[in-house]
Amino acid sequence: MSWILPPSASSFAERIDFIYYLILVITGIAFVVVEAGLIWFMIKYRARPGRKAQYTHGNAKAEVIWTAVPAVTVVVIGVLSGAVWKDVKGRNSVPPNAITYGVTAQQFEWHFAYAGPDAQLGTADDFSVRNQLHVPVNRPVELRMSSEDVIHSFFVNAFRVKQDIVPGMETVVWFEATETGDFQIACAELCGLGHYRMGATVTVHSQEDYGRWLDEQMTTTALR
Amino acid sequence: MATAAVPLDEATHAGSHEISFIRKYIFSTDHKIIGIQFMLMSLIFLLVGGILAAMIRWQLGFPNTSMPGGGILPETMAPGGILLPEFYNSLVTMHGTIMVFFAIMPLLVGVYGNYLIPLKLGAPDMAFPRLNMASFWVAVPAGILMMAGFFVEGGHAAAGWTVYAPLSADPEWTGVSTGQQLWLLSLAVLGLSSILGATNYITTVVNMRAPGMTWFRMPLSIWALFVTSILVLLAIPILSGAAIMLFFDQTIGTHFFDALDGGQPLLWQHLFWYFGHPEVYILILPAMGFVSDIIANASRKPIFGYHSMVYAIIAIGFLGWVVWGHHMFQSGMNPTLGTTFMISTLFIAVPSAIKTFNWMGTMWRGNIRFHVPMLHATAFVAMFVIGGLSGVFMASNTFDIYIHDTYFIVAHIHYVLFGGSLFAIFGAITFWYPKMFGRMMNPFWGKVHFVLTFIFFNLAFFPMHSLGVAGHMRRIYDPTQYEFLQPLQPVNTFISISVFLLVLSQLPFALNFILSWFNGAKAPDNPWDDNGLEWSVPSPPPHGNFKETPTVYRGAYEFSSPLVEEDFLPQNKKLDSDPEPAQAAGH
Amino acid sequence: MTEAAQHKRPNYMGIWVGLAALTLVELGVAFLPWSKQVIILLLVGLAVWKALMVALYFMHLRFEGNRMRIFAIAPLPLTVIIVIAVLTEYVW
Amino acid sequence: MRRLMATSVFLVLACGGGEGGDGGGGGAAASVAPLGNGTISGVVNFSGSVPANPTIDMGEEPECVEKHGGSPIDPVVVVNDGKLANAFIRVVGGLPAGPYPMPAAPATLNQDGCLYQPRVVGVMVGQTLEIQNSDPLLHNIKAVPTENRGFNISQPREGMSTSRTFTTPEIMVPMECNVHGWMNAYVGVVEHPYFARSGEGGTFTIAGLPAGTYQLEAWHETLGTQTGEATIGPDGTATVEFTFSS
Amino acid sequence: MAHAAVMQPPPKREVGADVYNEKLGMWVFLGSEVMFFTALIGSYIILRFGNPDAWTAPGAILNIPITAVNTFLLICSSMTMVKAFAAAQDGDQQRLKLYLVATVLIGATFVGVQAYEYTQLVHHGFVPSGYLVGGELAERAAAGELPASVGIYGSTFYTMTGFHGFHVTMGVLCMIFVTWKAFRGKYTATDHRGVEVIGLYWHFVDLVWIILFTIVYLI
Repeated sequence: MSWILPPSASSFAERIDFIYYLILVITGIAFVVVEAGLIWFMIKYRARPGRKAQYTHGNAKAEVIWTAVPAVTVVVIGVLSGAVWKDVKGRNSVPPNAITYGVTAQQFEWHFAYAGPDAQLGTADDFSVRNQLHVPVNRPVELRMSSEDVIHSFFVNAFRVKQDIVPGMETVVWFEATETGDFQIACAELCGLGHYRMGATVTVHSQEDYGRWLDEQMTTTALR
Repeated sequence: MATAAVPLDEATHAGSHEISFIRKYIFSTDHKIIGIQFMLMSLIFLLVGGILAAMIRWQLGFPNTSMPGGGILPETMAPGGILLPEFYNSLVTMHGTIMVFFAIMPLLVGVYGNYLIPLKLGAPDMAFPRLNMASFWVAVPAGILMMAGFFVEGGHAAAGWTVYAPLSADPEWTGVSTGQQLWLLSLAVLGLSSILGATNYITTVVNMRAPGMTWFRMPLSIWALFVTSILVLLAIPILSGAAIMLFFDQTIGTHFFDALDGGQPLLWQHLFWYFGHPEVYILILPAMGFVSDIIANASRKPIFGYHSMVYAIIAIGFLGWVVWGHHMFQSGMNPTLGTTFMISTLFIAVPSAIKTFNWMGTMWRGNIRFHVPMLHATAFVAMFVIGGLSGVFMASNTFDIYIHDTYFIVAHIHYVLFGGSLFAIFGAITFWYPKMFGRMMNPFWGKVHFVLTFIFFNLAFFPMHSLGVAGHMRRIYDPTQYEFLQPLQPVNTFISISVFLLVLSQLPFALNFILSWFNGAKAPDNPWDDNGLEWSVPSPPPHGNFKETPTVYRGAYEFSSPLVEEDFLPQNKKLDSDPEPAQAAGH
Repeated sequence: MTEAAQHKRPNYMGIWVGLAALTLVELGVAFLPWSKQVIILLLVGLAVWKALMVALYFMHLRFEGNRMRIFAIAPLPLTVIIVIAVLTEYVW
Repeated sequence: MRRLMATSVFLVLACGGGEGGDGGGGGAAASVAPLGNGTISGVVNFSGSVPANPTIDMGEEPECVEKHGGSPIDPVVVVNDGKLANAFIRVVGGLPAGPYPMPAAPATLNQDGCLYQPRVVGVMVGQTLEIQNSDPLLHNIKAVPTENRGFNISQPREGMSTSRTFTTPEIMVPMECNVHGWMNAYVGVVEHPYFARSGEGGTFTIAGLPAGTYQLEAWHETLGTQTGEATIGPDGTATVEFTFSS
Repeated sequence: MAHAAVMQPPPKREVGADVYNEKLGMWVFLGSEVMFFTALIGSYIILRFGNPDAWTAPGAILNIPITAVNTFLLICSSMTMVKAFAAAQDGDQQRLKLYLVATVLIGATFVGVQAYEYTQLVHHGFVPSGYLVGGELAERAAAGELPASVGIYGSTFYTMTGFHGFHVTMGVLCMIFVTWKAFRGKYTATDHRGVEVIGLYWHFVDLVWIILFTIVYLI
């Protein structure tokens, strides 16, 4: 029973988490106030012989207050998260210096396409690895995702990234990993009987490890 | 407009001559009988849906272990009592479908729309009694079609209750063809039933209110049912249309949602949620209405801010049409649209807050009688607050990136639909049971049922929030497949056990419901000292409801009025100070 | 019936001729060598015109009370909302 | 096509409830006596350079990797000293009219080490195909036929077994596992029991035939088809050879 | 409304929509019909925006002359319907029956013509899933005269026109019932609700066709 978000490992995760904790505090206060008030009323105004309820049809001032306060609050929440949304998911939000990978999702596998020696995706020398995404740390990463069959969803818990992949569309999502190591990719949209097992791994390398991994992949694929 | 006479003579000629058992209890045109028929049907489906839920929870709590009694299931569902992934997907799909379309919705709209609207408005029956009968007898085959899906080759629909295309559009992706087709047919048929019902409710509310029952004297339950009916009338056809298109994709090879041949998968989501979000309010508005009636009655106080309550209902009903995109923030939909939908969605918090605070305002300085309906009503407010507040998290498209399709959503929907709608339904059943069946329910067992349900409901669903916060995806057959979910398995097990106990806790209710029907204490006309017109007639009311059309002098919430000695003042009780209502109808 | 009875009955034949004529015009416009956009605008305009004639005179909306008219046109905004919203997927 | 078929099946099932599906089937044919005791034996040759089979990256399925010891390859074209395995041979002409005897034993398709064993299997119409899972992990079996009704079932645990039958002759019904995209198998559905698969040594035998002259066809998933003819004389045996080339 | 006053003492009621129940009910029901066709027509507009190349120039596949005639038929039936209503108001039983029968016949003809149109289209190789394999149109498409694939075109065309045809058929059936009642003299100058209510439905179906004819056949 924890309300704390799991550790994050991407550049915009803090901003997303901030929105969460902000809403958590606001709603937490509202929750306590309302439930406490409810219980208090239940005890204080319980029926007892000889009491009669106060005959009133309401109080305009009170109603204006509890209309205005939520209205203002939600506007604030909306503006704040709108700003983050614009930078994370908005159009043209992908940083210009991002490395591009191709992602092809299908029941129940991920195929990640890497640019070959020419550093250009979509050319003959591309190579693709099944269920393994390898990216450098502290470098924006752009995923151009498409689906072979049904709707899947690319979800990395630690990066706070989630994006559906719709057949017939190329959906783009980006992130910038800030810590090296292995993180789990999950499919977050019901995609059939193997959905629960449609996992993969994203390995975040230090810059030099990434270069090394890339070279060795290119040589092995060249051999094939 | 003297032709308003027509419905009356239609209804009365039905009551005038003696009618056979069949016409009286099976193919009845009496809105009260039809309401009870809907109640029995949807309570059975409620049970079915609960059993499906228990099976889902078994798999999640104890993955890959043989389910007790699972042995009776065929090889294609659970070989050796261990559920198969494809059957698990069917369970998830059907639990959602049955609970939403065949349990909660008919319980709220089918049962109480039918039973309360004419009684509370002082009408002899619905505007179109035969149409009313038809709407029930169309719903029955829909239910049969839906259940038939479990027994066909390939299993039942397994694409989730939102049946996202193309997973649902092509048997190749799920191995399910017949099941999915039956599912779609069933909903199209059920849609017809709902539309017939809604047409009837709207006409009745607009045209058949007793003299003096002005718009702003209508009980909030009727206001809620009225707005709900409008939502049903306009939202359901969208689903029917979409379902038919999907059915054609499945059967005659059209390409509406088939990306390979010019179709658009996202179109299904837009259509479905354009229906689906109004549907969400179809499932909560009537509950709010019932709770308003019950709280005012139990607090012995006029409802706090009646007018703003009405406007809040209307506002929610309208907002329901402009927020559907918040189900699709991560769907690849135009991100600019996402921001628009976030703003409109967040504003739903405002009318919801108004209602919540007004309920509290109603209890404030009241003289609260904690009869069983009131216990459920209070629980509704408490739980609806949680469901509403958790809604704010996913209304923010930014944080929704993280919790979309996680257990946070599951917790939210269950706090709204179970903690909200279902508690209100329990409240409504216990509140109007005396009127419907002429017997009182046993209050002791009612309280036992309430306490157990309340405890185990929260034990079951509150932990789901933390699962969601940890990133636990929904609709996952076996969470232990993911390392980052394995530490959460104890929570899953805990939830599952709570759910089993929650299901068991419904036993006292079921027994109380059935036994009281036969040997509960005889119910007086007005057991709760309420003001509504339905309490001014015998329990149960006779065919045709009112000997002569009652006249209404005031709103439904004149409790503890200084004008009278006792602490309630029925709507149709004439005081010397009351003027006769300006006679509008029949000029 | 009553509303229709209270007012002077419209010239149904006239409406009918009008509808037929507009249909012919539509058939003409559809094959004009103009730009697609213009033609579409014209055709939609004509269709709406015809639809209005049917609704106002054949269905007597013209002669109904305001309450009745509100009931009749209530759903129309909803039909626009969904189409516009989804079209934004392409527009920008 | 499949959709149209689904429709018709739907029409049947909507009023009938699920018939067909699992179960042995072919009850009627099972009682039929063998037509004869002649045997066609043969060998499938391969000429030319053997195309290299792709290696499979079974990275995240260690249980399967260890069954193979090292990196497994995808056995698309298996040639042992000039003999081609996994060709599917069946009689296409010269048979007397049916009914034909049903093979006693069910055909089996085993998922072992994240590969299908065997890769090519034949069943007679109505004969049971038993699909087994020898891996401690999820496999799903998706049949994508054009003539028969497709299915898509899962076997999440080791030792599971499911039976299916086919209603119409079809060469060949592709089988795939979507959890492991490299897994492919082919089921030949034939209206009679006179078919065989060439073994590791490229040899095969078709038994139970009366004397006569038969046209045969050999199929291979990548190398296409070859035809041949064999005549069973009074001695009750005949031989035939096929030669595929890349 | 003198007539209603003689029916029976009206029960006192709050003023509602100011029309009798059946009429209000039909209008409410038409509201849901509007939403149903919104689902179909809206999808059509959206799908066509998303994939304009799947549609041909007007007349390339669909038969416009015959559907134009059909459109005219439906307009005529609306006219006869409204004439029947007028006759009912005047209590002119003869013309009431005459116009109702005419409406039924014209409506039935419309359905018949549409059935003929469908068979012709299928014959040329245009089906809900697009081109019929090996059909005449498929060959012309292969020759490059027509779009390579019209799958979504066929889907939307048959679904929209089909469901409109279904509505017309339902209308005809109800109309037959009303006509039968008319022949039994059930509709008087004072009470002819059935005629007006079925009329509303009929005109609505006509109205939908006016829209469909334009956006499906002419655009």
